[in-house]
Amino acid sequence: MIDKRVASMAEAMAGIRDGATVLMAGFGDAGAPHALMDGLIEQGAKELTLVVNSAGRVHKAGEPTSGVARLIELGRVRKVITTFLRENSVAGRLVREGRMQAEVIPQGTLAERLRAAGSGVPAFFTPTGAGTLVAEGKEVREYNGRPCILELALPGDVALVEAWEADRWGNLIFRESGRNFNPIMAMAGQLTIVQAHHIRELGTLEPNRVVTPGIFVNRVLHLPVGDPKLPG
Amino acid sequence: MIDKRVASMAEAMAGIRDGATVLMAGFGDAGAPHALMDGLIEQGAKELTLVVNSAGRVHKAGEPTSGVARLIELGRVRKVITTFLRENSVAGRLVREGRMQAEVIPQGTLAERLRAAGSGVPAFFTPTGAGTLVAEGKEVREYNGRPCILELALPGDVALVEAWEADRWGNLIFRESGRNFNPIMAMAGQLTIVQAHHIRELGTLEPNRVVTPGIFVNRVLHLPVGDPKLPG
Amino acid sequence: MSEGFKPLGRAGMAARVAADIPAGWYVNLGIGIPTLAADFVPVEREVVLHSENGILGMGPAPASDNEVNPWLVNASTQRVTLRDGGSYVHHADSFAMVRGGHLDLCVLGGFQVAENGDLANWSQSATETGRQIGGAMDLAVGAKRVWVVMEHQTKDGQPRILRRCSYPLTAAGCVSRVYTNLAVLDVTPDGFKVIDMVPGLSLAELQARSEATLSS
Amino acid sequence: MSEGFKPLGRAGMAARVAADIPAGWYVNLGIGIPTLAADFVPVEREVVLHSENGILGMGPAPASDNEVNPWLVNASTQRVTLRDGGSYVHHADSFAMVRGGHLDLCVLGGFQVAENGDLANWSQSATETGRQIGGAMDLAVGAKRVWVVMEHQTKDGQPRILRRCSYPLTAAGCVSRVYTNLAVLDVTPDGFKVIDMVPGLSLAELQARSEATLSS
Repeated sequence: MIDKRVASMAEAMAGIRDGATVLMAGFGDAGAPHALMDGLIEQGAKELTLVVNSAGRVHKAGEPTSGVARLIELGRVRKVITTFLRENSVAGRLVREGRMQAEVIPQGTLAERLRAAGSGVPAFFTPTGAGTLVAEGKEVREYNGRPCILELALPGDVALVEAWEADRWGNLIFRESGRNFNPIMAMAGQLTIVQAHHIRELGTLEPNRVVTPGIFVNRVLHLPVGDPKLPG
Repeated sequence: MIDKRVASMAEAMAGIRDGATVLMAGFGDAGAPHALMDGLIEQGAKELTLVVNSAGRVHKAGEPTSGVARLIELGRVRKVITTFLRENSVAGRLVREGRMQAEVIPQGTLAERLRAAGSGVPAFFTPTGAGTLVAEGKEVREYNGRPCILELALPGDVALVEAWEADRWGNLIFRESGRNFNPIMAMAGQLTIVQAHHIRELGTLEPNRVVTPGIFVNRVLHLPVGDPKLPG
Repeated sequence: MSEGFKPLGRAGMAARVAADIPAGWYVNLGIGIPTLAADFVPVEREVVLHSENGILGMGPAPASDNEVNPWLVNASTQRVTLRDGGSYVHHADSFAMVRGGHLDLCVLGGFQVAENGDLANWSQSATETGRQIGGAMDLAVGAKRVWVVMEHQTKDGQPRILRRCSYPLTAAGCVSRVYTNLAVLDVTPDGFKVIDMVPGLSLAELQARSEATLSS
Repeated sequence: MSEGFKPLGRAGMAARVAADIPAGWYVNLGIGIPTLAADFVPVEREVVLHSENGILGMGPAPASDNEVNPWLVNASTQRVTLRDGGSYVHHADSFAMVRGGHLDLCVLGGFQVAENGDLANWSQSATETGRQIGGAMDLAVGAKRVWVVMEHQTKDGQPRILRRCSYPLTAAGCVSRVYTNLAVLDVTPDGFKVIDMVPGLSLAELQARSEATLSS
């Protein structure tokens, strides 16, 4: 019987190695796998390459950071690939000091590189970024009269994903804008780990509504963690 | 008010020009826009490039052909881009006689080229077809230790699409395996025309269930045409 | 106003942009003043708003706490609503709409716009470490039209309407129109053309606040 | 059977393949004998069947007319059912599963397999006009494992187990195992290795029916 449910966070995090590339979904607080990020902090893997829409924000002195920002602050991140770095002053400092690498890329290119990794497309051309700093070192070729740059697929060793509903096959349904990067990171991850608010009986998720079929999912942890919060 | 519904087949077919590239969805009989294909036959455009999974089948002597096969038989097709040509003996003959061109390509490459066209990716590399007849004349480059070939996006001037449910904004929901090429052809078509079994009030299609958002749709014709048939 | 004219405020600029968006368009409104423009599009004028994080048919902020859905945020992570006819997609499908040329219009904030349509709106230095790009480059390249909304000059009086951008580019040659607190300018093959100015402002006064040559 | 052994029929070959598919695998079964293999996987052994036209978790043919859903056909356009846990996707997402390396196994029919793992299964001539490729090239390249099911020889006695394929290739070096009506062969760095034969068949007899050198 296929049963991708795991009983504990330790089981969910098992086998994530130092040096791994970890894809972390979420946009704002919606659809972000916060509990799994905390689990990864606890698990201890280091020298990570993080792929995440935003490098997080550093709060005022004395307030604890969390998630991506906490991993960075703890020095566990070798490199971050992201679209927003500005609000994390610690990350900016680490980059200036040469203690962390940062690759800031367009959000659509990030999404497309992830989808490409999940779909067997090793590289593709795009006009986004052509003629800008993003194009540095990249092959340029003209299509439809516009310069396009060659971008590479961005696979992950691990993907951390948040879903609203899941079943034991790993089928996933998301909530509203909580969908965001979750489906494409699930596709792009070699080991895709899901925190799900609700576990449903197999056969009760309507087949036309399933967004991420279980083929893209390895582990499901049942964690009803409540509603997303606003940034504060 | 946005209202993409059209009242007649003539209105649905208006403006399709000689020489157009027409994407035709469907896999087997499920999700194939048969009524729109008949409408296109009636409308008269010629010198067409058809992009369709199967070039159709020619029936026994005396039985009428329809759809793709009929368009080909009528000499209205300059070129067909497809994955199955064998069952259409008329198409094979026209190709041998130099009266029609045929590009037979892998089905996944067809799907990816359509999705690329809808997504602003002008070209991409894929290992599918490398080292085969499909690779002839294409650029080869190695990724992850395997040869890959460069494939181009495949946009259409027109896309003919079948949907189970639609609303006046052009949001679409498909039925089971009737989904197939419909969403990606809708994305790849400059003018996307839909035949829909059911028209629903705006706001009644569940937002998480919409597969093709109306942004990809131009015209919707309400045509409850019954269930798909088996090939016979 | 000793100068004889009154520059638009943020709301005024947003309203001015909104007035030009016709019914039926698919539109992405960038962070900042562009987002405000949504409030000035009357509900009965059906404009379909896109948000990069997978929303098509976005509605206004919730009218009351009862309407708040914490799972529904826009690209600025503000809580929003969904209109009838709206739908959700994942990030790659959302950017397929952007990059595939399906948006009729994108309205972006800007630092600088040049007379060749170049836009700089994401970074003020090529060596900055704390960069952010977000969806700006995809939107600038992908939308059928790009309008920019910005103050006509920087806070210390430097021009933003330039012959060539000095900041790192977001995209080359993408802008078709600029809305500032002083004027509306079209980017044409012959450079900037003024199509509207705030009452009381002369072309000469506008030119004095611009580096690029303006025509009318 | 004067030869002292009994070749497998189509059902026998399908059953032989099915016996080797473990629970939990994601599997695409190609047109022909591979499709038959589904009937020999017991329901309680959860194998998730993929169909190129957008079905994951495909079930068997409808048991009765009441169960027929004309909107649910497999890649051979036969009417099928959906298992609990099954779902539908569009063609690009379906081939993302294939091309992205997510299928554990694809079972394909074949014309020829070579000792270097090359497969020819789509055309018998480079100049054929009535070609069809379908999903074969994508599956052959994309799946983690490719098994081929075919008669050991052609109808007129020509070998299909070859040193090099003479027909146009479907994909190079993709096959890991071949199931024929006479034997099961693994493709190894040292060429074909026989891992099973029908009762009564000797390796010498199998070799006589093969062009490539076989080892045991």
